[in-house]
Amino acid sequence: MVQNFTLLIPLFPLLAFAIIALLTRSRNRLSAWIAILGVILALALSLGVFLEALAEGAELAVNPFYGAPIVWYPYGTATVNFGWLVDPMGSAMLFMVPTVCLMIFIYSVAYMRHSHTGKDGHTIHEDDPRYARFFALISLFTGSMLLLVISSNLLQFFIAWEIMGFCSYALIGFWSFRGLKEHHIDDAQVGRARAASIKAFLTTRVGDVLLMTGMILLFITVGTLDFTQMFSPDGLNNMLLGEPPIGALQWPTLIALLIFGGTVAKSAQFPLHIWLPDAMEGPTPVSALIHAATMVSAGIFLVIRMYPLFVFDSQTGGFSMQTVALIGGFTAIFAAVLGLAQNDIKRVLAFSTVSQLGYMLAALGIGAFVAGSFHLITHAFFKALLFLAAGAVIHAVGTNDMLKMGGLWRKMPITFLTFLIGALALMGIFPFAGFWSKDEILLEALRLGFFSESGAAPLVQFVFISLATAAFITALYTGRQLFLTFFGKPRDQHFYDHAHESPVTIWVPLAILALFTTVIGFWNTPFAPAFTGYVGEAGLVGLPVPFEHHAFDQLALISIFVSLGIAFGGLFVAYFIYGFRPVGAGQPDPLERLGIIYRALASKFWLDELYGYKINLDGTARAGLLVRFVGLLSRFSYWFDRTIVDGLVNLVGWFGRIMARLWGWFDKHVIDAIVNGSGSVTGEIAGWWRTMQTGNVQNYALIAVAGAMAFAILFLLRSFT
Amino acid sequence: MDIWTLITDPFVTIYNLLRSGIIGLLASLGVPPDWIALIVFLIMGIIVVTAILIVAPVMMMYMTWLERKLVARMQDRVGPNRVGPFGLLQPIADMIKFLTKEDIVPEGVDKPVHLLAPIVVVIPVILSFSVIQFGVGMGAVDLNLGLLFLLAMGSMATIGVFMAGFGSHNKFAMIGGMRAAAQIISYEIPQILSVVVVVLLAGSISLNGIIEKQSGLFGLGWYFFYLPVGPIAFFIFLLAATAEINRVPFDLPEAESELVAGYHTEYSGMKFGLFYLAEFLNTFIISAIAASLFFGGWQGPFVQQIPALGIAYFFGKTIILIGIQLWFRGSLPRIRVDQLMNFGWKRLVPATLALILFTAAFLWAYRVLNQFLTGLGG
Amino acid sequence: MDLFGVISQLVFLLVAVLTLAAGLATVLLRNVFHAALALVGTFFGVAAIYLMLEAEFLAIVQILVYVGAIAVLILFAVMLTRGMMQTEDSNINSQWAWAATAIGVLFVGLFILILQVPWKISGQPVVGDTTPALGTALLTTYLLPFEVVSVLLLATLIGAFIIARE
Amino acid sequence: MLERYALIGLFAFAAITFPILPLVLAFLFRPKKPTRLKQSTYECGIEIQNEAPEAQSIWVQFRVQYYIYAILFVVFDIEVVFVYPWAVATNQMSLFWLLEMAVFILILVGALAYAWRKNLLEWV
Amino acid sequence: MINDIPLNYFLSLAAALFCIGLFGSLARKNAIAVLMGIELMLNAVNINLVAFWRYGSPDPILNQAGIVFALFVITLAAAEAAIGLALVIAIYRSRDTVNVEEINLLKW
Repeated sequence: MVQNFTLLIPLFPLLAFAIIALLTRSRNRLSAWIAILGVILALALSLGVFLEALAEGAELAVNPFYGAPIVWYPYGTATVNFGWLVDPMGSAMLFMVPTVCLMIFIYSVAYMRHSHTGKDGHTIHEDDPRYARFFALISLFTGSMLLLVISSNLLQFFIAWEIMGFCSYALIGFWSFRGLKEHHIDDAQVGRARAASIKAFLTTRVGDVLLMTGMILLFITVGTLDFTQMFSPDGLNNMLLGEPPIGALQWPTLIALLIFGGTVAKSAQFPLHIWLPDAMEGPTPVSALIHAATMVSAGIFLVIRMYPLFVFDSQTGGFSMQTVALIGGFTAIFAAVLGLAQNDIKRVLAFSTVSQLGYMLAALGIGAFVAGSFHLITHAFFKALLFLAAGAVIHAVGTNDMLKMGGLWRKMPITFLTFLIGALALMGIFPFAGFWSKDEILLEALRLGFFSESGAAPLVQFVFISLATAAFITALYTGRQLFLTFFGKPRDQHFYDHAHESPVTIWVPLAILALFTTVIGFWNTPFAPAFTGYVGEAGLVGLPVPFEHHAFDQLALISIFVSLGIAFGGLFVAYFIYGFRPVGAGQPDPLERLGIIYRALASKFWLDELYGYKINLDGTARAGLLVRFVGLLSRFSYWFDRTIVDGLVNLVGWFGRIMARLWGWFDKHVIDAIVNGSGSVTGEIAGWWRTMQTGNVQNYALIAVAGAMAFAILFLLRSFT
Repeated sequence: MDIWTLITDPFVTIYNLLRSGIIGLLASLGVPPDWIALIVFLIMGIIVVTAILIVAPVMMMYMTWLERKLVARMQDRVGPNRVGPFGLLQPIADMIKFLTKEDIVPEGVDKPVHLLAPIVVVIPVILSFSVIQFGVGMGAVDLNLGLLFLLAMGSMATIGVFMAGFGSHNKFAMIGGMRAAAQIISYEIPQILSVVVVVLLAGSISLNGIIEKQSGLFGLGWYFFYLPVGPIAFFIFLLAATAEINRVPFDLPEAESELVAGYHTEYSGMKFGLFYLAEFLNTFIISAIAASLFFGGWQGPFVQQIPALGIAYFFGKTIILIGIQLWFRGSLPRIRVDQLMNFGWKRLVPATLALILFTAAFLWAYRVLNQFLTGLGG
Repeated sequence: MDLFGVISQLVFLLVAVLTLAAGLATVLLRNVFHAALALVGTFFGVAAIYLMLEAEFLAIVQILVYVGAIAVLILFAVMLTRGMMQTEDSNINSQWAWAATAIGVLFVGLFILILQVPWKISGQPVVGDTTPALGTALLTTYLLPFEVVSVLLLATLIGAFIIARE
Repeated sequence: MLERYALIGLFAFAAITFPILPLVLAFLFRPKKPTRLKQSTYECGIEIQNEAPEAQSIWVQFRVQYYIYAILFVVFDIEVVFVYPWAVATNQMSLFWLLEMAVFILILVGALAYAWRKNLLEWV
Repeated sequence: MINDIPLNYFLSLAAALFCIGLFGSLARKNAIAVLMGIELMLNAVNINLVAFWRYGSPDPILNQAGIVFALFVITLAAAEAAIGLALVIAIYRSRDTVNVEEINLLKW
């Protein structure tokens, strides 16, 4: 009966946060161990719940582990309760999140120790000055992520969501100020971190407002925020009762779109993806934890949780799922293309994350629920692996710029190997995790788009083409990254000499994650679809219709070869450009020959300049055109006020003066008298009124008593009549 | 009603005889029953009150005598020996002197406050007598909350001291009054808390209830012998109570060397006599409380057979405790004001709080053990 | 009404008149020290009222806390701020007439309200020692407030210290 | 219950008259010869500086330390009010009973410790 | 007693005491006197609580709500007095007055 303790899972990391923040923040190592202990305890409990959930099997989907014992506040006849809800997908998240977190925590113990060269030439190792704070914050983050996963109602979900948003903000801006003794960051980094944290926070805020609006509307129309009650047939049908809000737009569509707005911001989908690349200014474990594995996937998880609403909407003729598919498909290819032209090793991965999240949403949008969910799980593992490995490289080399690396595989074989596994998984090459999940999505898109019994669906066809192209580009940029970083000759001898193999606490988590990346895909192969059976066989809470599942057929075989072909094609092109003839020291990227296209890609299609917030390498930042346009608008209004309006006033004054001269005596003694008179009357009245504010407490109290007296008189009058 | 009862328990017997006599008389006169109840209540009440109000000043007068004699002996002097045998009539002479002294009211005093202060000081002391159990069945009232009542009366003393200090229009009186008030409130806490230990042991706040619980074999049932909490609680109580009534060695408010006579600097004649009376009666009251709480009050050998012995036991114990306090007075120097406050708040209060928790834990453990052993037997 | 009823009512009226007189004195006496003493008198009156309501524990607590502690606190405060005490020309501020009028009407309203409402009387006589029942109530039903009291006292202490400290 | 307090009431009446009686007696017996010198405020033989009776001649500015002790006293006095019902509620005696009061007392000991730590208990 | 004195007596007494206290807190100049008025009001409230407990509760021994509430009110009154008087003393030290009419920094 481990399930009854589900609510305790987030408690351990939160407790660790409290202990570190309140008690042990001056003890670095102790804080780290407390944080790790918190995650280990959460992991143990999560695994217990996970195993119990596995034992339940697919039935769990319709009868999830559910309990809402903590009454938070009552309203009317009902109450808002805190509780837990674990369905198959939730249990898979419960397996994935603490595992990845634990690895990242262990990794951070060494990662947050920086080395620099002292005055006497020796290498000095010392902890980051905010070491304990780092662990406190990631503990808080982990706790809230776990709370989000097990939430039994949307409000609880939203609370956890917001805490994560705060953690993300605080951790992106982790280096946004610089102590005297900090050698590992410079002022440019400080400026970038500061701007990036604000950018991330404000951008996601847009989505949060949408999500909150959706939540409020949901509460108004359905009358509850509890998932199990909300998705009961009555609950969803309640939404159709009211008058449609805007024209043909139905309530479910509007609410689903608003909630999806939260996802767009949190999971960095077009057009709100702009914050994620800049969020790479945070420490690498943060990028791995928050911006690859968990927080951004929380957005996807929101769609998964609210999936019955989306399905209900499309059944009643809404277009929310199509929107999801469209945005997901577009983002997948859009971000992949952008990833091509980045030189920062982490930014490539950031765009890759955006692109992969687009994959998941596209899958969910076309109805391939299981494929999208599975990709969420596998992606978390291999993307965390990639980030951590990239972080190990950065930590060893001391720069983010791939053009300054090269040939590193000799220096860091273990890191190279794990990065290679992650990269192959990302490209979708057999037998690593990404292959199975990505193939599944492509297969579903192919099947639904071209071979559906209900006829061809142009949108799904677009999604398929977009995703297939994105897969090709993914392989291309991943190959580029691989070749630039690890192969060829060192392009900067200084950095190359500085490089060294990582300490054991860094490579052991890498190895474990690599192991997971290798094996996790076999949970759901087309031949033995265990995950599909577990997650999809019985549908969802409130949607007890099994997801369509096809046995292994010819189409699946074709799809495997197609996706493998695409991946190898991309890898081959990458080899042709970067591996065959390695980029030498000081040489520009071969892609620069594309000219304007390259510059468009490198500057991310100037979207930051258009409506975002452009953060330069030197730490300065500049608002985008749209933002500046608003600024200009207000400046124009100011100017308008000063010149036109004031001018008019002045004109009137001038006119009045002329008039006064014309009328002379009469004017002075009549018009002015009236003006002065009204002014002084106003002054008199104001002077009288303001004495009400005597500042004397007893006066105020007397007025309160006079109010009570008025009631007494009222009462007397009523009782005597 | 036999002669044996009259001999062994004279006061209660006489009281009951009187009561039944009056009831019979009134009933034969044809007075309605509720009037009878009222009249009997009034008459018996007045008798009891008068008896106690006669005993109390006499006690006080002979306590002054005892003090002078004892302290004199301790200091190798003789003490009063001119008025009557062994100076036994000295207190009466003192009283006459008080009555005939001129009452000097300095100018500038707050007259009503100055006049009321000694009265206010005396009232709670007298009221305290109403719940003291002098012997078997010989208390004026046995309240359910007798002990708490006594403590409440004790806490009223501060008001009188304040009035005396404020009303006197004198710096020394003012400082003495403020100091006395600060000292009283500082030591009231440990006093009240140390009593809680006894309440915990007895499970009752009624004085009679507490005394009856101590009916062990020849005094071994006294709470003083409840090791280790009993003696500690007793000593804390004795210290705190001594300090609360401003007796030596805690008589800082009337430290002659710095404050002349404290808050009664400007009092003379009978008003001063009242302060004097209150101080001695207070000594008696706290000794009586200590005797009741820790030494079994009227409990003693053969008290069940001969209830009259209870009075002797009670007064004997009380007088011994008074003697201890006089012994303090004869031998201890006065302590400094900062020592006084530090000792109260930093030592006594934490100690009593710990003692209460320890006693509670002890009782709980005892109960658990008891249940366990009973379970073994059954 | 029998004899004891009459006596009860007489005693009640006596106590009530004394209490109200002391209360009025508290409010009207010019000297704050005297007013504080009158306040003590009021506290005694209220304690007597509690006794008539057969709440003996509360009556004694009233004396112990109000007379023994709060009154002392007030007296200390009076002493500490005594420098200003005798220089006042009047103890009543300028709005007293308004206040008296408003309060008078309020009282009349309350009084009529009290007389008009048909109060439901269902009390049983209180016999025996009720303090253990009170302790039980504090330890069971009112456990949380009971513990919160200690926190409140802690907060009071720290707050008052910080405000009053020199 | 009330008849006991009726007797207390009687006692209170007596207690009020008891100190008044000797005062009245003394009023009858004692001489009354006030002089200016006799009635002056006692100042250890030093002349009073300010002759006006209503003046601030006896005015002493007391330190706030007195008030600090008074607050401590009030707080602990109220604690006592809650301790007594607890102490007699022996039918509740259990580990819970014990721990509740332990928590209650420990929080107040925290208050005392605060005062101690901040040197508020020092009579300077 | 419960048969001899009607509940109205106690309620009227409490109302009168409350009004007196209210007057004190509204009309006195001395801040300490204002606080004393508030204490009177709290006392009046307590009388009401206990009276309703005594007359309204079907089992006043078992149901100690009135007493408990009165105890809590006393506690709060003490806390209020301690803090309030501390404020008065602090103001006295900084502004050398306890006259409420002169403590009007929030004027206009």
